Amino acid sequence: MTDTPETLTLDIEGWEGPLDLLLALARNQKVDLKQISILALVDQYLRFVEDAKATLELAADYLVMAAWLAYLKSALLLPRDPEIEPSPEELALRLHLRLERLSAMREAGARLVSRDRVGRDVFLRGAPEGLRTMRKALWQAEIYDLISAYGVITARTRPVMHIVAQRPVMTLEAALARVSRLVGAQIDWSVIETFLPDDANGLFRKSALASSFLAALELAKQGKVELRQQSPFAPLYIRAIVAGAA
Amino acid sequence: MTPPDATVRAVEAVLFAATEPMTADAIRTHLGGVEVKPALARLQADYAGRGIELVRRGDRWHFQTASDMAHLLRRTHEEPRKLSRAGIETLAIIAYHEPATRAEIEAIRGVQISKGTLDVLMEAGWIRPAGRREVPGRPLLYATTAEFLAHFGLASRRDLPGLEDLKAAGLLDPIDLAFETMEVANAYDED
Amino acid sequence: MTPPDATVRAVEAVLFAATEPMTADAIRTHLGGVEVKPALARLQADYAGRGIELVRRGDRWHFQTASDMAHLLRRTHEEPRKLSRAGIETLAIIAYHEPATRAEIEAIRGVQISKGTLDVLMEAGWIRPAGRREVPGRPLLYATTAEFLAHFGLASRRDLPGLEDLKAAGLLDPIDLAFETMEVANAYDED
Repeated sequence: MTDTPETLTLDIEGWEGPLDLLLALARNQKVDLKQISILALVDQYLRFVEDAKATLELAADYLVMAAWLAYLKSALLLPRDPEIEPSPEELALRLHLRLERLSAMREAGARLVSRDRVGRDVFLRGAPEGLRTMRKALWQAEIYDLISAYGVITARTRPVMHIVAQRPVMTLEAALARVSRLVGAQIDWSVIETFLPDDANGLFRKSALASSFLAALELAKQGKVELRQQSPFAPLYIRAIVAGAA
Repeated sequence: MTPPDATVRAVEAVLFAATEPMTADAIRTHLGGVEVKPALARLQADYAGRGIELVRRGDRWHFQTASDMAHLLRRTHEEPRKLSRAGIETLAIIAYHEPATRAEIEAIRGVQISKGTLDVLMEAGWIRPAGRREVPGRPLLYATTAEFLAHFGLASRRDLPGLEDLKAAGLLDPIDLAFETMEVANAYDED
Repeated sequence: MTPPDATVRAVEAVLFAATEPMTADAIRTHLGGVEVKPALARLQADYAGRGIELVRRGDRWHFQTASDMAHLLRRTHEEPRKLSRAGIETLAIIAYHEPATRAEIEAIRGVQISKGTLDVLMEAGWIRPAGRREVPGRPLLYATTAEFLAHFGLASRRDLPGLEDLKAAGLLDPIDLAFETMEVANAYDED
C-alpha cells in the first residue's frame, strides 16, 4: 500500500470501514470516549478523506460517511431549526453511542483472546486413552415365540390334503328332469313346493327349491309350463300347458 | 498431602500434556535443567491409589488410568432387541431338530436363511457349532446351548412341546396359514 | 490426603481418559448411574494447587494443566488458530449479545462481515446457529458453544470479562433502546 510515490500517512486499507476509522480518530483525542468532541471528530475524518482521496480510490462507504458527517457538522454549527427531525444533537449522540459500543466490543474481544486458552496457555491431556462405549444387543425372545414359530413352520411345510365334503345340492339338470316329469302328471295349478322331494330338508331343500325355480323358468321359456304369482313373495303356481288347450 | 513444589507441579503438567512417554532426561531438558528424579518419585507416591497413576516403562514415564480402572474405558452398553421372525424360526428348527445343518434348516423352513441370522443366534449365545455332518461337503452342524435352555426356562430339550401338544394348542391350525405366510415373506425380506 | 473412594477414583479415571470435556450426566451414565457430583467436588479440591487441575466449563468438566505452567508448555505446542481482528470482534459481539443475528453484528461493527468470518468461528467450534429471530426475513441467530467456554476457560457466560460492567453501562443494549433511555432521563432532569 505504501509503495505509491506520493506522501501517504494514512492507509485506508488498514481500517475496517468508516466507523473503525472514526473510533481510532476519537481515541486520538486522548480523552474519555464520553467526552470526545464530535465536531473535532468530524473535522479529523474529513481531513483524512481529503488526504486519502488524492492517492486512493476511496471506498463508497467512506464517502457516504464523509457526506453525512459534513451535513452533521453544518447542522451542529448553524442555528437550530426545530422543524428538522432528528435533531443534529440526536444524530451526534447516536454516532457517539455507536462508537462506544464498537469500542466496548473491541476491548471485550481483546480481553477474551488474552485469557488462558486451551492449547496455548493450558493444555488438555496429550494422549488420552479415550472412552469407548460398545453397544451390545441383548437379544430377546420368549418361549411362546419359539414354539409358535415352530408351529407355523410345521403348518406351513407339512403336506396338506384337501378333501371337499359332499354337499347337499340338487343340480339344475336333476330339477329340470323332476319338474318336467311331475308337472305332466298335474292337471291344475300347483305351488312350486309340491315338486320338491318329500325328504328334502335344510340346505338340500333350499338347493332343491332354487334349482326347481330355475327349472320352472326354463320350462316356461320353452312354452311347456305357465307360471302364476299374485304378488311379490306370494306362492308361485305352476301348470303344464296342454297342447291345443290354449 | 503436602502441597507439591514448583518442580513437582511442572513435571506433573509436562507429563500430563505430553503426547508420548518421556524420559527423565527429556523432562529435565524441557524444564531447563532442573533435577526431576525426586519430583517423579514424589508424584508416583502422590498418585498411588488414585484413579490415575504415574508409571515407568523402561526409562520413560507417563500417566495412565489406574490398571484396575481399565474396564471403565471400554464399556459395553446392552440394548434389548427383539429377535426377528427369521431368527426365531431358525432357532426353533435347531431346537427341535438338533444338530442340524444350514441346508436342513432351510429345507424345513422352506426359505433360505441369511448368514446374519445364524450370527445373531450365536451372538445371543443360544446356538453353537456342533461338529460337522460326515457327508460330502462336511457341512457345519448347529445345536442349542445351555444358555438357550436357561433363557427359555427349559430343564432340557425334551421339555419343548411335541407336535401333538402344538396341535392341541391350536398352533398348527392352517387357518392362519395365509396370514403367517405373508409375515414370513416379509421377515425373509428383512434378512 | 485421605485415600479417594471407588467413585472418586472412577470419575478421576474417566475424566482423565476422556478425549473431550464431559457433563456430570455423561460421567454418571458411563459409570452405570452412580452420583458423581460429590466426587467431582472432591477431585476439584484434591487437585487444587497441583500442576493439573479439574475445571468446569459450562456444564462440562475436564482436566487441564494449571495456567501458571503456560510458560513451560507453550513452546512445545503450536499456537491455536490466530484469529483476525474481524473474527475476534465478531466472536465478542456474539458472546456478549447472544443470540445475535448477522445484521446485529454488522450494526455494531459498522461494516459487513465477510462470509469467511462466521465460517472460521463455526469451524473452530466456538459458535453455532441457534434458531431464527421471529421478525420479517427470519434471520439466523448465532450463539456460542460449550467448546467456546472450554477454550477460553470460562465457567459460564457470566464469566465473560467485564460482562456485568458492560450490562450496567447499557453498552449491550441496542442503540435505539439506549437512546430512548437517555431521552427519558433527560426529560426527567428537565422537570
